[in-house]
Amino acid sequence: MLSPVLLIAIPLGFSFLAPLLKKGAKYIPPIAMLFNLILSILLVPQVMRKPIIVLLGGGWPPPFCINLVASPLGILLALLISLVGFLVSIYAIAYIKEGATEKYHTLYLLLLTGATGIVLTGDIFNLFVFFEILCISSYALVAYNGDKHGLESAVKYLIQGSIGSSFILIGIALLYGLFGTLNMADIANNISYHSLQSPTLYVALAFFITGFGVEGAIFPLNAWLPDAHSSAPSTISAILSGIAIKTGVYAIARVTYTLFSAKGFMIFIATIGIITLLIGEMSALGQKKDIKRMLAYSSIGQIGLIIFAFGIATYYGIFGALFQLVNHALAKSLLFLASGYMIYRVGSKELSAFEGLGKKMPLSSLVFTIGAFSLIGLPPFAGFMSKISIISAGIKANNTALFVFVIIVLFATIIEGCYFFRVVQNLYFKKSRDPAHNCVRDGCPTTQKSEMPISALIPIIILALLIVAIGIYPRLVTGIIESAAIGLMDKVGYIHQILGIF
Amino acid sequence: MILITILLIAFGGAFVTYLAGKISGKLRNILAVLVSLALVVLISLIYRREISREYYTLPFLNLKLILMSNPLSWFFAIIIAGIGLLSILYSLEYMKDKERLDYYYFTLLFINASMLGTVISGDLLSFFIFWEIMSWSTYLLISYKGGKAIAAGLKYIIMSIIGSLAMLLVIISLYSRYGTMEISAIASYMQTASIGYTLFILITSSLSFVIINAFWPLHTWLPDAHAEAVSPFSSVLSAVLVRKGIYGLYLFMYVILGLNILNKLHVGFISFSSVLCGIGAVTIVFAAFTALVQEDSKRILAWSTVGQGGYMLLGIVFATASGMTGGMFHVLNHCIYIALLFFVAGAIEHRTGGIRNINELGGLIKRMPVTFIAALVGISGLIGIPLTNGFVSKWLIYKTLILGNHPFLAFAAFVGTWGTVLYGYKFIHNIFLGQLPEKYKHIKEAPLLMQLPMILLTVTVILFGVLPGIPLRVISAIQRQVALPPLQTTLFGIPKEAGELNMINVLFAILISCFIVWLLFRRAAKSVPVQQDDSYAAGSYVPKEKYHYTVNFYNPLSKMITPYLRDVASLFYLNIARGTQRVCNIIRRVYVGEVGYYAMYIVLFLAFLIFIQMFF
Amino acid sequence: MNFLSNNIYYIGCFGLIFIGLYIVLTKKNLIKVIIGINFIDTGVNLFLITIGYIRGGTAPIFSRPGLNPERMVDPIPQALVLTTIVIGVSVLALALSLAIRLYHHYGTLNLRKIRELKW
Amino acid sequence: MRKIISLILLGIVCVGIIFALYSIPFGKDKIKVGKHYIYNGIKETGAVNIVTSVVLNYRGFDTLGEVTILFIAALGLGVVLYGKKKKRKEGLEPASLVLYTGCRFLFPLILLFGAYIFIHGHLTPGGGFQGGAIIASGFLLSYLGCPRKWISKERFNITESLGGLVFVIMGLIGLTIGGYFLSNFLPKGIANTLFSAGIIPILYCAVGFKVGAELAGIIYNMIE
Repeated sequence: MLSPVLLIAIPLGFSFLAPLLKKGAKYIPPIAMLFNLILSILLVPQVMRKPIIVLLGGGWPPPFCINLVASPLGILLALLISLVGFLVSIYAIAYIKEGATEKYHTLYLLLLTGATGIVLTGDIFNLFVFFEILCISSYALVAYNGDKHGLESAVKYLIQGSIGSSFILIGIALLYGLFGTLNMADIANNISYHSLQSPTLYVALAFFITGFGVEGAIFPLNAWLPDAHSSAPSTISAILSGIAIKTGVYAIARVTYTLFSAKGFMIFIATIGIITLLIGEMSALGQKKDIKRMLAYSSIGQIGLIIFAFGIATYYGIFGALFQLVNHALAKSLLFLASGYMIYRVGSKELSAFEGLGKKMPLSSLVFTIGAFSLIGLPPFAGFMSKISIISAGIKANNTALFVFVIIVLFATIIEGCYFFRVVQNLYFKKSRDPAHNCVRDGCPTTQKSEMPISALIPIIILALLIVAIGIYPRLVTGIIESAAIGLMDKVGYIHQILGIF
Repeated sequence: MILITILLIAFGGAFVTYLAGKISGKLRNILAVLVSLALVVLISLIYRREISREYYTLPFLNLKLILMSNPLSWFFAIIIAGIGLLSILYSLEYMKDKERLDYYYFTLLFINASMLGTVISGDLLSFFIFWEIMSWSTYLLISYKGGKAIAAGLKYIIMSIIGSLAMLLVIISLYSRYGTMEISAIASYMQTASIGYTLFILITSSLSFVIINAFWPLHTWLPDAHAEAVSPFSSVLSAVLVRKGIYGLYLFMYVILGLNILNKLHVGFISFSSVLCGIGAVTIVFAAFTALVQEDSKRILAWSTVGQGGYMLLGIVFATASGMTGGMFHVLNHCIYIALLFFVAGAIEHRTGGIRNINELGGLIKRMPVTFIAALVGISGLIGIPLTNGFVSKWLIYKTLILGNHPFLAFAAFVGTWGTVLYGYKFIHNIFLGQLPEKYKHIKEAPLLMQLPMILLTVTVILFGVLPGIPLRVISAIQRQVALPPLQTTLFGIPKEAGELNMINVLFAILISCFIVWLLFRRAAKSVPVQQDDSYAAGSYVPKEKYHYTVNFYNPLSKMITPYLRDVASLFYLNIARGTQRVCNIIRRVYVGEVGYYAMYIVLFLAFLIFIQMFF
Repeated sequence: MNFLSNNIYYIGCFGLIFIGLYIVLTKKNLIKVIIGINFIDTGVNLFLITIGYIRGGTAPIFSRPGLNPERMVDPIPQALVLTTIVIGVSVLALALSLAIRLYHHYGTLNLRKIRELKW
Repeated sequence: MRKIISLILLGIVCVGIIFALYSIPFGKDKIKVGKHYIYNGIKETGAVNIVTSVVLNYRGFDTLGEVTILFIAALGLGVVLYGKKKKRKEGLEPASLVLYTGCRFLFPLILLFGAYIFIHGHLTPGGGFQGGAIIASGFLLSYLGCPRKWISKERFNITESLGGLVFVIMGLIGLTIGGYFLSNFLPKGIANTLFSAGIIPILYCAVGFKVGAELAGIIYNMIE
């Protein structure tokens, strides 16, 4: 009975239930996500042996109906989504106070459902539908605060996002026109028989990469990201940065590796990744005022790093990319969550307002520092392990261009260090300038500690502990990441597993 | 097992100390002392034991992490643990009324632990991991004081990240080439590597060590960081942390590559070691004269740390018995006396309420005699006066330079020593001699707990000066380990066949000359104390505030040399940083804010993809 | 002429898509941009249907016996279009509501003036 | 300038599209999976409208997603328009008597027509979405024609949620009975009759109610 379809169906059912519950709605996302978390943990050993193919709707064999593929990769990402989603939803119980709260919680749960659907589905159109679920709920959630900036960024995000999804749809239509099927394994099978030189395939690939790239935030397509991340509520920034853009990256990886297996194209992907990395990190260094915007730019940079690692196109590269993906999701959601309450307490997003917060909010500052160190890639935190695996993958590939890229990655790490240490020194070593300035809301006495409420503190501490645990004992996650990487490389196996069952 | 225990105690002790601090301050202090004492004891236990032990396997890179102990690592480990213990002892009193003490002790112990980790790690990855931990935890403590220390810390951490990333590149490249990171295995593989690759490894890795050791063009972080850190930590910084650079250089040059390869690394007449020599010489001269014009007691010491690094480098790049011994011995000596001097500066800072500008001080000899003696001995060691440890190591280095036919280098070393003499005297005079300012009339001697480490170190300086054989024996074990010719030693110095240095003879010579001088002074007329107004203002009254204490020491000389001492490197980096900021600000403008352009980007990207796919 | 009559549907739907894109790229009024997005949506839907079309085909409904299955058009694109239409409607509704609120805050719908978030 | 650049870019894309469409000739029979549905659809699902069988059976999961998207849009509208001042309600002029009566007369008829459309979704062209849209147009008419008789939003919300829940629960029942999520566990009946095609009519009813309520809710929100 432990069917992976429950990972999607149960949250969906809960989210339909949530509006009926009015006040109780805020407890719905944690419950649903906890269920997903437990279920995906239980599924892990099973999936590691053999991917589970779930048929939906009458149980006709693929390609005749939609199927879910619970491969190690899918379950890994589902696990990540439910973990981060669970922690963020606990945080949100205390954090989201104003506005249409029950709608917020429902939409939030739907967003996560969409993300889970994306990583599990084996059908390209179904992927598009879940993509839309994710995108549309995030458009609405970005505007949740109802202020000027939230609305503005939501509109911009919506315009760019809908252009992107139209492109995806054109790509799907082109593929459907060629092969008359929507099942990814079937398409992949057809493509490997088909001559790869067909311009239709190229154009479809271009449309796919552009479309998914908008959500996955690769360089010229990511203009929505800083706006949306900086003006959304912090919980949503955390989810957008930790989960939403990861699904875009997943989709790009899926399309390029499984669907098209475009080996020659990979160096181009790596180049895009490097450009994204550089632009993101440099913009983050330039952004000295708004902390959330800075974090958003840093997300762009990290996404670039992940895409670069995917573009290395070796097993080690994919491994590094997935590892980095997991670590970045943990660390960045930690950073956004920690900064969320800091911003709330200080009443400003200005970096300078954070001066001396280390004394007032010691635990939040500590976890913020841990997250930042992990992102820079300092041992013994999780980010170090993934960064080192990406770098070693880049050097192992024995390619001059990739070697140059690795040096650029190192350079970007220096920039990363600059801006994160800038925040850390603001937190700890600067004295707060103006006591009155630090205390806009809640009428807190300036000398006293004003730590977050306990329900918000627990999730971020768990995240920090996870980061340290993975950094010290990487075997916690590397097992499943390894089989996920093998699964993503193994296109033939994928096709065989899905189409071979009838 | 004992190595793992050491690491566990070191890291675990830091955490336990932090937690204990939440309960009571006293418990924390006791724990901190106990932990560092335990480390000293444990490390002394592994003297002369060669251990190598796997402790951890990284699953995804398929790497075994190894801890090891050999003479080289023992040498550095005991220095780290010893100075760590003393600085903790010193901190007990010095830091008494400061805030965030839990944090302070935690970070200090943590830094010590990570430094120990770097020297006892037997593979490059764990070396790197501990190295990085050391970098960021040091940052946390440099900036601890706030104010100016913030900028200093940022400078330090950025430079150190640059260095460690260079090292990372080297390590990963070695790993991807040979599939292992074990130092001994890599050493044997490297014997067959091509010259170009060897050079790449050597140059890139030494970037990081040159930065941490603050050699000339990359020294800019050090003066700020050392001056702005709290004094007990400054002594740790400049005594041991900085010298990790020497350890790293030694590791890569002699342990991994070995002499045979180093001797082959010639491009024309420029060899790798000659470049390092040049760097060392410039560092010595530049730092000595910059220290001369400083007015800040800790800054003088910081610059002297930079300068003394040059001597060590000059010693170890010449792989002769005496050079290597001199270099290594100088590491030990410098660590002892610079820690002592920073303790002195800290004691004065502590008693005067944070005064570091030496022009405001003077005459403290009467009020703080123990501190004065410590300072005197420390400065003598720094200069290299016979009967202090600095003399022996410097003597060995000079000898190497002269015997090896390097007149310019020797000259640079001598010039550096003249500078050292000048600023050493300035340090002593401006703080301890001369007129005692009115406001310091009632100052007290440093507290006993602060005196204790100072006295210990003072005694050690003299002890190693008179009996250099004790440390030299350890050092010759290091040389045997890397198959360099060891220097034969006796308890009092070096036997005749190896160049003859016998400190007992020197001791007697000095005692006799002292006796003669004393006799002469006995015979001469006694000095008559006069009122200062007599000589200054012809008997008329001058307000005490207007007294002219010892400011502008060496003013003519300073005026002469200051124009040549502009820190070009520092300015250069500042400009690079500013330029990067500007570029970043420009790049940020890509996100113009108008959604039409954003849509244009999307279509542009699509068109670009289609374009390249169609036509390539 | 033959080319035109053969591909008139393709030309139509991509015409819509490109007109929509052109609107989004160049117009500055938010409502116009939303209309442009709707154009793109419609074009894509039309394209999907066009792909499934068979010349002279009938709807895939066996409403009475004796219909020739060979001449039925592909049912899948029609099902997909049903989905995409709904998605289009949802996006449109959301976009319009955002536009309403945005107008309250900025007092304008000119996208060149709604650019407080940048850099 | 901007226009020229856009035209150039679109031109490049256009060239790409033209190349791409060479291998997808218009109007040719290139159906693969669809053929399977056409030939086996009635046997496998019991619905004579193959599109319906695709929408609710073969690709039922898409439809669930689609319903969810509409649900999201309704919620999102609620979020975005939350806290907006209700200003215009008082100033509305009552409609003329003809309009008022006409609206009241037509309203139940429209609802009935909508219900017909979605109940017969598996037999004739149409289905839950179409029926739902028709129902929503009935509400639109009533909002425009007789502004006083507004139906409270609460009921829309409840209908929405219940519709969605019915869909998910049917799917889960299918999972327990048939072994697959959304499997057709009810008897398929005789093709071309009202009570045929298993769960398809039930699902379409749920979808119809849900879509009607959601669209009406969206309209309500917008008008408000």
